Amino acid sequence: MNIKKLFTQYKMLALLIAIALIWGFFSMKTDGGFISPRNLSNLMRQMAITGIVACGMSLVIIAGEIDLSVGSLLGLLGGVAAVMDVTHHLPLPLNLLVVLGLGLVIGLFNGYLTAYLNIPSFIVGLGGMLAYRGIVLGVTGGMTVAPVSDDMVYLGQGYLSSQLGALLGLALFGVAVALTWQQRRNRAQHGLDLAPLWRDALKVLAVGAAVTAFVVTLNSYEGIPLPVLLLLALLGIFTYVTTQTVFGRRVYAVGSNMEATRLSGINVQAVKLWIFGIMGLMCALAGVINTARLAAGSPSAGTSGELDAIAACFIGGTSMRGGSGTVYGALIGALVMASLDNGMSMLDVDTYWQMIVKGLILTLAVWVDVSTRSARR
Amino acid sequence: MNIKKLFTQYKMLALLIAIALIWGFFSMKTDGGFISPRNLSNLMRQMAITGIVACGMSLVIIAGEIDLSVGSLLGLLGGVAAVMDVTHHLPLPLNLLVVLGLGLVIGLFNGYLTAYLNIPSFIVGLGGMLAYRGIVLGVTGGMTVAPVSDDMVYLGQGYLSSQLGALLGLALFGVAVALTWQQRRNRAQHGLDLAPLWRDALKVLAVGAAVTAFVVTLNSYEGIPLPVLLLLALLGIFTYVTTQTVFGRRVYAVGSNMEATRLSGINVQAVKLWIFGIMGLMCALAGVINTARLAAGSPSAGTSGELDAIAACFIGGTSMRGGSGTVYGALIGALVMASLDNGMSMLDVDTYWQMIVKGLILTLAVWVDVSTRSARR
Amino acid sequence: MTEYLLEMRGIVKQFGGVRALNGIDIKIKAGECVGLCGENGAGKSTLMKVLSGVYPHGTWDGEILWRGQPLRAQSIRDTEAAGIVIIHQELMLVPELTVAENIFLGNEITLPGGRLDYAAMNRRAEELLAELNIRDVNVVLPVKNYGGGHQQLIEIAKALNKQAKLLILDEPSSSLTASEIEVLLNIIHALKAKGVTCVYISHKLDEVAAICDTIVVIRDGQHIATTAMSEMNIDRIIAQMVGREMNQLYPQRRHAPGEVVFEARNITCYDADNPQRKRVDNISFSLRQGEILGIAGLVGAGRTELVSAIFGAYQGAFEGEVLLRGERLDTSTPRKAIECGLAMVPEDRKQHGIIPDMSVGQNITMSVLHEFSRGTRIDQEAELKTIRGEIASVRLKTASPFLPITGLSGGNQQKAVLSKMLLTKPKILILDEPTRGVDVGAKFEIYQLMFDLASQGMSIIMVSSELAEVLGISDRVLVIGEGKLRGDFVNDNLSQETVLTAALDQT
Amino acid sequence: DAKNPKIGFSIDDMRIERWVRDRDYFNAEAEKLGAKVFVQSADASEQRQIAQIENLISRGVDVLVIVPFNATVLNNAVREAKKAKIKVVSYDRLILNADIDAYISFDNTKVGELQAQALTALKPKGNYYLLGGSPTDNNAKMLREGQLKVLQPLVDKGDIKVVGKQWVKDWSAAEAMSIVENALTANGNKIDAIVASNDGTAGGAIQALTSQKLAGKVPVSGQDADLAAVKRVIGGTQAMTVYKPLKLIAAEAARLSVQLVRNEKPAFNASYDNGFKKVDTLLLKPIPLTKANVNLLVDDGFYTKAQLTAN
Ligand SMILES: Nc1ncnc2c1ncn2[C@@H]1O[C@H](COP(=O)(O)OP(=O)(O)OP(=O)(O)O)[C@@H](O)[C@H]1O
Ligand SMILES: Nc1ncnc2c1ncn2[C@@H]1O[C@H](COP(=O)(O)OP(=O)(O)OP(=O)(O)O)[C@@H](O)[C@H]1O
Ligand SMILES: O[C@@H]1[C@@H](O)[C@H](O)OC[C@H]1O
Ligand SMILES: [Mg+2]
Ligand SMILES: [Mg+2]
Repeated sequence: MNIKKLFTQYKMLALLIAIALIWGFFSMKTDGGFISPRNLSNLMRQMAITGIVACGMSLVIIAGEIDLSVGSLLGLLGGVAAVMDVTHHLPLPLNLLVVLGLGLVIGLFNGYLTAYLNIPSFIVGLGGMLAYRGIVLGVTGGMTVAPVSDDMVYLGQGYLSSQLGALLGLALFGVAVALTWQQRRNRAQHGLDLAPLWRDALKVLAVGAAVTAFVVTLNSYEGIPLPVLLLLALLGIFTYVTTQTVFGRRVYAVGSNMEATRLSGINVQAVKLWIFGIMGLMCALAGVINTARLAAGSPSAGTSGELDAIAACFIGGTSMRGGSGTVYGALIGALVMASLDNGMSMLDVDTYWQMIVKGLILTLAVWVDVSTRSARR
Repeated sequence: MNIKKLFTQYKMLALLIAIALIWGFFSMKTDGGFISPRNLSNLMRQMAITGIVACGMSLVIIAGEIDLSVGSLLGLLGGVAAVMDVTHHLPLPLNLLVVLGLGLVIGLFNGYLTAYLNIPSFIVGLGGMLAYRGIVLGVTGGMTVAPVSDDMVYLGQGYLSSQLGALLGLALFGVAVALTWQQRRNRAQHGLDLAPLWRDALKVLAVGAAVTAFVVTLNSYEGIPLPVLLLLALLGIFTYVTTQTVFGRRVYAVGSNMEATRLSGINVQAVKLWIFGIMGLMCALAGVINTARLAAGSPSAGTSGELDAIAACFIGGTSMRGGSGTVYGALIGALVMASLDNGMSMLDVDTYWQMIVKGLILTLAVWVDVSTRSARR
Repeated sequence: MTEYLLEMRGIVKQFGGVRALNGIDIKIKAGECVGLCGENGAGKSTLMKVLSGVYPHGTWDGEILWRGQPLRAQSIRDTEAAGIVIIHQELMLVPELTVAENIFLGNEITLPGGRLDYAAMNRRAEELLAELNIRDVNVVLPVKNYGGGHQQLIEIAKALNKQAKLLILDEPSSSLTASEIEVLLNIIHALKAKGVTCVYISHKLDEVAAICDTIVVIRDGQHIATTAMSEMNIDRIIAQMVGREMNQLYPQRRHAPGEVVFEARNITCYDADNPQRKRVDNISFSLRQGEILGIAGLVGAGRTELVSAIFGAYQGAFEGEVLLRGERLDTSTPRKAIECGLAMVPEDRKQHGIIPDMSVGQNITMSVLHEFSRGTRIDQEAELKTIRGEIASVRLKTASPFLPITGLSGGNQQKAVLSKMLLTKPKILILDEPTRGVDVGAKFEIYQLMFDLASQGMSIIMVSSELAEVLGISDRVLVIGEGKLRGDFVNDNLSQETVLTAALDQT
Repeated sequence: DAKNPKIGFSIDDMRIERWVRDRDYFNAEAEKLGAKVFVQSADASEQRQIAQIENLISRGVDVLVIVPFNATVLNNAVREAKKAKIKVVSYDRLILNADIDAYISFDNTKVGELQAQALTALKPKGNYYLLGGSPTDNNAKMLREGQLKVLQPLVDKGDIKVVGKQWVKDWSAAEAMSIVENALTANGNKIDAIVASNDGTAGGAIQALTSQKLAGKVPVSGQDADLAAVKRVIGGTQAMTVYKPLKLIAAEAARLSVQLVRNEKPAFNASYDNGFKKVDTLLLKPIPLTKANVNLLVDDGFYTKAQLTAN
């Protein structure tokens, strides 16, 4: 009973334990190969694209919507980036600017259809899934566009030097300390209860340990891969936005009770519009990284990427009904899926078994979440 | 009140007009090739599989759920049918029985997860999509299982003889007359208002004309294709179930307000369970017909079939939120999509244009539906 | 400048073909408290939604003058900027956000740089709730942890925070208990003293009479009269509302309960989210044939939990026994409960009562649909006949049984839900807040119906937060406090004080 | 290590029948040579294939044998492999723009020629429909090249008219079927031959012909000698298929991989430019297969007699 309570309160704990189990199992079976720095580096690069999309998708789902077009949109934007690079030799920064701008615009367009024309986002997504894929095929002429410039490839395959990596780790730890400190001061100032000091200290130490492990492991291979760095940055930004800003709170409010939010004088349509805009931006980032990783713009890039991102969100505890969920949860969800893929492929498990296992794990994860969430009938 | 009634009728009208426009356009462009009996026969055979799945899906969506696993499940059941036919030489009736039984069981299993374990159907579907596809790959060993027996092929490629077709048409007309007559008598008996006779007569005549056109057209090619016949039968059964039976009414109630329905003393879990069971049955039928049409069990059969079926339902006016929709609407939706596919491929339109157009039409259709549905804010 | 803070002229609002407001004129002076009265569906809420910008300018006809200037609000934001704040009839909170976040939704306090200032918001929220005399609400918990009554108070706090010039309260007290209502009325007095103008809508006319300076009555979307309260009394308000005289609020009691038919033993309910916590703690009671048993208590006392557990509808874990004529019943689900002869009309009509996509008729037959099954088919003609009969017998006002139920007024929706349950021919009928948000006329009819049923031998359990109502029609009264049975009184000149004392009893 | 090398075998899509057989033959031969094989199937997804190749690299394989889904997107993955000093062999399909060590395949242009020749022999004049392979597969293009080598002169002469050509995504039979159905309708059934690029797509095409009662009347080509296709050839609904002795290519590939690891020089017989460099290539000879010579399959041990006669 108490364990159940613990899990309901720290849902993340269950997920982390799940990851620990999965990692432990695969490490055993691969004689440690799974947790070799090299494979962990791989693993994180493999999850980066899904992770980036999942960041945006978690906002969308928290707001009570869904976006099925992201796979195609990712393909489209990656394709555009490739065409501009390969055919028009646009310099990378300009190229990025154009693609991000395009992503934003398309995202806002999706948002407009959903928020202002009241077309259910499921449909907008379904339509977009077809239409954007069609446009990719049109843009690339159905051909793989290659080879992209080294600059762009670097985005997908480059690493942060180990010094910079270490510095980054330190900085992260510093931020954690500062934030905790500030929070304590603030609460004290307003005369609110403080958590015992040892608990906060423990928290900070845990963060420190995690960061150290992360940096040391990756540095002992080649350094922090750039896509992973990007993902980390996004995690930070999104967590800040969802928990600390007005916009973030409104995203939750819209998802939890849209009518009440509207009647609180909030422009719910604008909130939704921007959520989809952000989703579009994430697709642009993911698309570029994907193109960089493939070193080519492929017309089928990103196919069914939406499903991975959505699954990641749900595994990470975002509620189907909207109104609750976290971005870091979604990323942990993405990590679970990527670990399964990676581990099973290292173990040479037949594809069909891989699919079965992933399907089961997804269902199981959500079941655990649903049944610990409350004893409601 | 009358206006509202008109509106709902107008909605179907809008769809029918859309079909007329699409058909007109393609006929013009193909010099009548599009509306040649032969092509119409093709068209209907091409829509049959999506149509069968859409029948089940419309129930699911009306009940406020969704099922994303149907594409994979269709592939699985079709694959099983092929294996039993090719490898084990099971006689067709037995084979059908086994496959239908299996479909029912798997559907009920999906339903159990959704209704009793409270796992959101979206997740159950996502999990099933992966897992069932994995099982197909396992069952067929990744190979195309062929050639299936002639008996089975006949299910997909056979035609009703033109005499039987004509007879069927007559029978259908008879049923329409009888039903209208019975309803009038019944209403009169209970002292309820009667619609003016000319209106009922007109209705019956319209039905007659439609049936005649249908039978004559198909007979002037080879007769009514068996899958189309099956689809017709399903249309009849599903329309009956949804409009005339207790179960049907409950499906709508569950989708409209599940909690209120539960408090009205209805076993909502059982209702959901059976809805998914029926969905499973439809997957079995669609799977068998698909195998019959390909004359082979292909491990990738049915991929993304769920999207077509879902799109058909939404185009046909089923509401995303549950609680309203019709089966014939879904079938008209399927017809719209199939007409677009068929017509554009006859015009040799590039695939990418086809996708873009389909995406746009889907979004547009739902937009029209949403914006005519109510002028409420 | 005119002497009026607000003038609404010739307001017309249509929903599809229905004219909800038909040319209403109202003038409100600064600093007064206006009571807006009318039957269910008279158009009170609609009028206030027009005023507060929920229905933007252009979706209705007419003119609104705010301090002499035309007001053409496009949204709530515009009217709030002008100083018009509304508390809606239906609770409008965001369940997943914390109490404080809800109070500041749309008016968030931010630190320089745009970060949310949680500390400030939480503190201010606590202050606001303290003003409302609420101490048992933790502002950093999600709102969904609190029940209807508390949520109502949180909503009021949210409105108070907005520093309104004109505060509209649409049925703020429907789920509050007497003591909480008193706090609320005091606050309105204080606001009035500070020069805030109020519009107060309530079906509890004693409150209206106690607090309002002016009474505006509307009926069928039309303005009937604007009168100073000094020239009015409750009877006259009622007369204006219903367009006829009503002499008594509670019908005469004309029946004598028989022997004990029903017993609930040791009912205990556990919190769904926190199974250690008991919502209902070992409550037992019995019920006689033809008896009306009132269940009173403070908001959140656990009355709803108690009756929904008896009906098998409670969302969490529960235990206990239910007996009918000495026989143990299996009422683990609503379906089984109904089969055993129990029926319940739930508290929350919108969430648990009606099936919104269906017609009035289809709602009414939902529970007994299988009885119309002939072979596989529903005999729709027979069904219609039953529906017509039922509509007549509960005097449900609807143009046609085929209309969508959402088009009915609250009171009539309530009657439809009641009919649905009556068709199951229950022996025990449970009514949870049967008259919440229901106008006097309809209320009277519902009471009348309850008496008729009781005199035909049906036993009725009625949960209500309106003490007057409980005392007015019950034969016996149970008092629940903090999940425990605090008293079981025969209603023989029972006084409000006795019941309240029992409910508040701290032992 | 060189004595017992680890081989990573990354296959595009096991849902295409031939790859399953390729895998089995490959495994058998590799085992004989003392090697261990890790097989991965990417199910027609380039992202998955890249991830799987990365994982094989982490696994510490000595040589990678790759059947690419998309010929042009493996540049980075191959570079990673090279960094880890792993040899890369392109199997059946040529990986473009990447630093690979060897390519082994049947002569795909030749396969295309064989297909076209077989059909022109049956229908020297008339309307032809070109049903291509997957647009992401380099072989599909080489096949089309070979087909046109034979057809183009006849088109120029005016004997043959190409009434339509399409690529079939992922070599999908279902897609091939609708394409042909609609092509038949659009041309009023006036199609005299269908150049299908493999047996899967041929199956789809023939199914479309069957419903027009044209199966057997309109010759259809193919390749791979899939069991179903061979039965169709025997039954007369498919004019020909191209037999590519999979045992041969698989065994050669296994041998070649092991040789590369052991730094021995394999016997190459050709070279292809993949856009990055001239790749040493081992080309094998495809064999056209018609009703007349199906017994070759049994003689070769590719199928048993029972398999071919069973229903
Ligand atoms: N969104 C809507 N769509 C259609 N009709 C509506 C809508 N809102 C209100 N109505 C109708 O307008 C009329 C006035 O309703 P309103 O809610 O203003 O009544 P009210 O006086 O507030 O009643 P109550 O005392 O029950 O709250 C009713 O007939 C109601 O059915
Ligand atoms: N859905 C819910 N989730 C969490 N707590 C709830 C919920 N509903 C009610 N509560 C809490 O449960 C307790 C008992 O609530 P209950 O609804 O039974 O009270 P009640 O006596 O029926 O009063 P009311 O007049 O509000 O219905 C209160 O503390 C209330 O805040
Ligand atoms: O053998 C064929 C192969 O060469 C091609 O690349 O993919 C499809 C197969 O049928
Ligand atoms: Mg109201
Ligand atoms: Mg209650």
